[in-house]
This record gives sequence, C-alpha cells and structure tokens, in this order.
Amino acid sequence: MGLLAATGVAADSSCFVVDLDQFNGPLDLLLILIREEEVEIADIPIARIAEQFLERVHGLGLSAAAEYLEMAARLLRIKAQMLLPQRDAGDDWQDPRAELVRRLLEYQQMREVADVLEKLSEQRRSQFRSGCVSPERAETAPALQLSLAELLAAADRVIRMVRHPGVHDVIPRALDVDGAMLTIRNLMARSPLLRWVDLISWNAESWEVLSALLALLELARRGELRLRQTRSFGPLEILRDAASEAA
Amino acid sequence: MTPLAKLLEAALIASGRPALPDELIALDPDASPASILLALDELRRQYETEGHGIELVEIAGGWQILTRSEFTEAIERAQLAARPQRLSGAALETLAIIAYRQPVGRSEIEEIRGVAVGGMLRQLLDRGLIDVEGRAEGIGRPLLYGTTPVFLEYFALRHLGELPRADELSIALRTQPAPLA
Amino acid sequence: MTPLAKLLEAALIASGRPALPDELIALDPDASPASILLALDELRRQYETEGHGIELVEIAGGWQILTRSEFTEAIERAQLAARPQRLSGAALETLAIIAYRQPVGRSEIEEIRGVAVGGMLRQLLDRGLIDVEGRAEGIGRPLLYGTTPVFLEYFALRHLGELPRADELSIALRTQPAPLA
Repeated sequence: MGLLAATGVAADSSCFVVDLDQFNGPLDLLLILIREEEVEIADIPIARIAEQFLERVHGLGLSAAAEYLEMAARLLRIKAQMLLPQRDAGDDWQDPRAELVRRLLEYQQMREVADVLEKLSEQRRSQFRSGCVSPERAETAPALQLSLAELLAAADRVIRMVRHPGVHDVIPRALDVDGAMLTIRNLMARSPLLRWVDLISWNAESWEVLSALLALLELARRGELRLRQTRSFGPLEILRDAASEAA
Repeated sequence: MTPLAKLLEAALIASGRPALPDELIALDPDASPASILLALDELRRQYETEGHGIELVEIAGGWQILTRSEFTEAIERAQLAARPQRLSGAALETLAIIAYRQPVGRSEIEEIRGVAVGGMLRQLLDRGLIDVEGRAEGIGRPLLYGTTPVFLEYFALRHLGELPRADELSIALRTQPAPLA
Repeated sequence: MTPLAKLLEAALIASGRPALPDELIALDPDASPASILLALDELRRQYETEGHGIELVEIAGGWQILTRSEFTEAIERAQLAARPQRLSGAALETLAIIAYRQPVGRSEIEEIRGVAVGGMLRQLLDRGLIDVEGRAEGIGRPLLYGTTPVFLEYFALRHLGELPRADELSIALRTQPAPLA
C-alpha cells in the first residue's frame, strides 16, 4: 500500500459521522488498536501499529479528517526514525516513541476520568428532579451578575465565529486545485526543476497560494513529482519524477 | 408506603404537570384503574397524616403534587435572596454583538450566531440591557437594537468608547495556536 | 414532621435545582444553620423510613430532592418525564480535562485530546457546564475555562474533590512533573 496514496481525497461528509460515532480522535483509535493487539503502550511495535492505523483510517473513510492524517504522518515518521541505526551512543539515544507514549498515557488517563464521569452521569440521569416549578417564580427574576471580562470573552468568541465561516457562507473565490495542478503539470513539462516562486506570482491572492500548495501536495502524493529541501528553511525544489527516495 | 404509591409519588414529582389517569395507568402494566386510585389515596393520606410541605391535588382531570400554599411566601422571599443569576454564554454573545454593532437588527445577529435569537433578545430586553433604537430601511423595516444606560451601569462603563476595539480583541484570535501545534 | 422540615420540603420541591445553605437559611429568619441541618436530616430520614419514591441528596454544595432511580424506566415509559440527552464521549473527555486542569486553555485541551475542540467548547458553554474563568498570560491572552455548579449538578457531585484523585486512576503519570490536582 502506498502509504497515504490509497486513502484518496474524497471528502464525503459521512466520513465525519463515522469519525464522531466510533472514535473520539486519533489517540482514541490508537489506544483501541493497542488494546486489540495486546501490546504495551510503553513499548509499541510501531511498524505494526502504524500499518493498522492507516488501514483503519482508510477503511472507515476517516481520511478526510486532518487529525487522523496528522497522526498517520507522525507514526510513519517515528517508524522511519526507529529504522535509523542507533549508533552506539547508548545513553544519548532517545526513543522516538517517547513523546507519543507520553501523550497516549496522558490521554488514557483522561479517558479513564471520562468513563468515571459517564458512570456518574448515568446514575444522575436515572433520577428526576422535581418538575413543578411554581409559576410565580418566573415573574421575579433574581438579580443579574455580569462582569466585563465575561462580555469581552463573549465578544471574542463571536469574532472567532465570524472568522470561521460555515460551509454555507459565500467565499469570494473558491480554491482551484485542479487548475493549479494543470498549471504545475504544464510548467513541469517544460522544466524538470521548479521552485515554489515559479508557481505563484508575487501578487498572488491567498486562494491562489493555497490552491498551488494543495495541488503540489496532491501531485506529490500521486507520484508525479517530488519535493526536496536541501537545508532547513531553504528554497523548496520541485522535481519532475518520483523515482528516487524523498529527502 | 406500597410500591405503587411510591411509583406514583416519583412520577408526579418528576412530571410537574397534572398527570392524567391514562398516563398513571401506563406506569405499571399490572395496575388496574382501581388500584391506581387506591394508591393515590394512600399518597394523599400519607402527606396529610405525616404533615408534609407538599400535597396531592386533583387538577384539570389529573393529579399533581404541589407545595402547600402556606409556604409560598417564604419560598418567594428566599428566591429574592438567591444568588444572582448569570447570563448564559449564548446570551452574552448576543449582547456582545449588539454592543459592538449597534444599531443592529435581529437577522444580522442571527447570521453571526447561526441560531435564532428571538428568545434571547426578549430576555435582554426584559433585563433592560438592550432597547429598540429604531427601524431599518427596507422590507419589513426590521427593529434595530442597541445597548442602554443600564448596560453601561452593569459593566461599570462610563461610555461605550471604553469597550476595547474589536480589532484589539481579535488579536487574541489571530494568535490562537493551531490544533496539535 | 416539624414545621421547618415541612418548609424545607416545600422549598426543595419548588426549586428543582440544588438549594444552597444560604438560600435555605433565607427561608426562615428565625432558623439557625444548625436547625436547618437538623431539619434536613429529619426530611432525609422521613423519606427513608416511610419508604418514599423520592430521596434527599447532597449535590453541588446544596440539597436537592430527586426521584429514586428504580422508577425512572416506568416514568419514561409513561412519558411523564424524559431523561436529558447523554453527553457524547468526546464531550465527556473534554469535560474531564477541564475538570482536572482548570483553569485550562483551548490549546492544552486540544494537545491532550489530539483533535480541535472549538465547537465542543461552544456546546459546553451553551449548556452551562463550563464557563470562561479568565485569560492566560502570554501571546493573545487565550481564554481559560473551568467547570460550573451546573457541571456538579449534572454529575451529582457534591464538590470536585469527589472525582478520583490522579493517583487513584489506574494509569498514574510518572513522567508528568505536574500531576492532576
């Protein structure tokens, strides 16, 4: 399986239904796999778990959820790091899994508390409070307690809402990933090596930049090109073929 | 108390509204109408002989447990001493939108919050925190809302200019860390 | 039953939500805190010994009368009352983190859960289970969240200390320098 290649990009909305119903996130899925495999959190057989994670994410159509893809990438990175020779550094060697293990333990602890809360709420749900609230009470509303901090926090939330428009909102110009892919293919046909700056004009709008970036990632995923960065923060190089190992 | 009387007590307390005979019969498939009436009578007597603060009364063709009227005054008095109420997060958001966009119509508020705010506006109007400032032009000439002097008083503001500017608030949003960062 | 116990019964039935000690004391200007406690105990015993369908419980720092759980199914079947909706697993996880780490910011919750929680926080705020407790220092001064009395009421907790301590959980974090409170 070509790693993420098999997951596809179809963002069917039903993916999120599965996501919500079955797992509470990538860490939840990971914990379930670890339990199923009956392995220790502290000593995860990373190659096997990564493979199963990808399989499950693919099989359930969770691939549209960024959080699962992010975790998949993380697992593959750890898997790669585990393959590197540990040299003979001994004490200096840091288990690449350490951070993941810490997060899993932390998450599992919260999961346990969530289970305690669920039991408590089930118990409380099994009892009704009295439903007869005397009608007079509603007439005389008690004094209000308000603080400026609360109002500002609410204003803050409102602004955040406005900045995250819902799907029904009209976006002035939609992303054009297909168009950008066509452009990149045409450019690649003429030159085997491109730079990021060749793809977008200096005055490109944000939707154009985003379209180009997504197109680039999609083409890389399909193996039509590969991306290389020779040094940290160095210029991004776009190469025509994907035959050799990615940097 | 018999099991049926206990069940009726729990059901009547939980319901709050008068429960109809059919509903009470539905509580226990084995109970006959006659046994329900017997159990109701048992409950009524229980409250009377033990001297409870509540009583069983027949209302609107059904039965309801109500607090005895002699305690109404004390209960209301204690309500006045109750801890002050707080506005819900949703009500505060509506108030914040009005404070920053006034005069503003209901449809604009609903567009921002993504939910109906009719009940919320009533609550804020009742509390005197907002008032109708006028009407917009256009179809239906919708009402426009704004904040009141009571609003300033509640938040100890001298004037609206003392609220931080919206773009000062939004700095917090632009720097919100991305998930999994 | 003593007059004070009767008054308390009426007040608790009328209130519905847990009544705080201060509110109960306000019911009767002549009552001392000690006499209130005695009357509450009398009421609790009354329900127990007479075998009622209701009971007196201590929740969220106050007292509340609830129906006994054995009758819930029958009451729901007869449609005289309905249980509140269950919280989702994701909501419970988010609440667990907030309960143990409060005051806590959104990014820390997202770091632990591994997913974005913006929408979830909105829902929990709307239901009154959490509230904004303040702002953190640092860039953007992110909002900090904490649990509310409604949270305690929802889980029938007297106080947060009734939740299991971090070292009582089967997974105790040894690598984490700052364990749960």
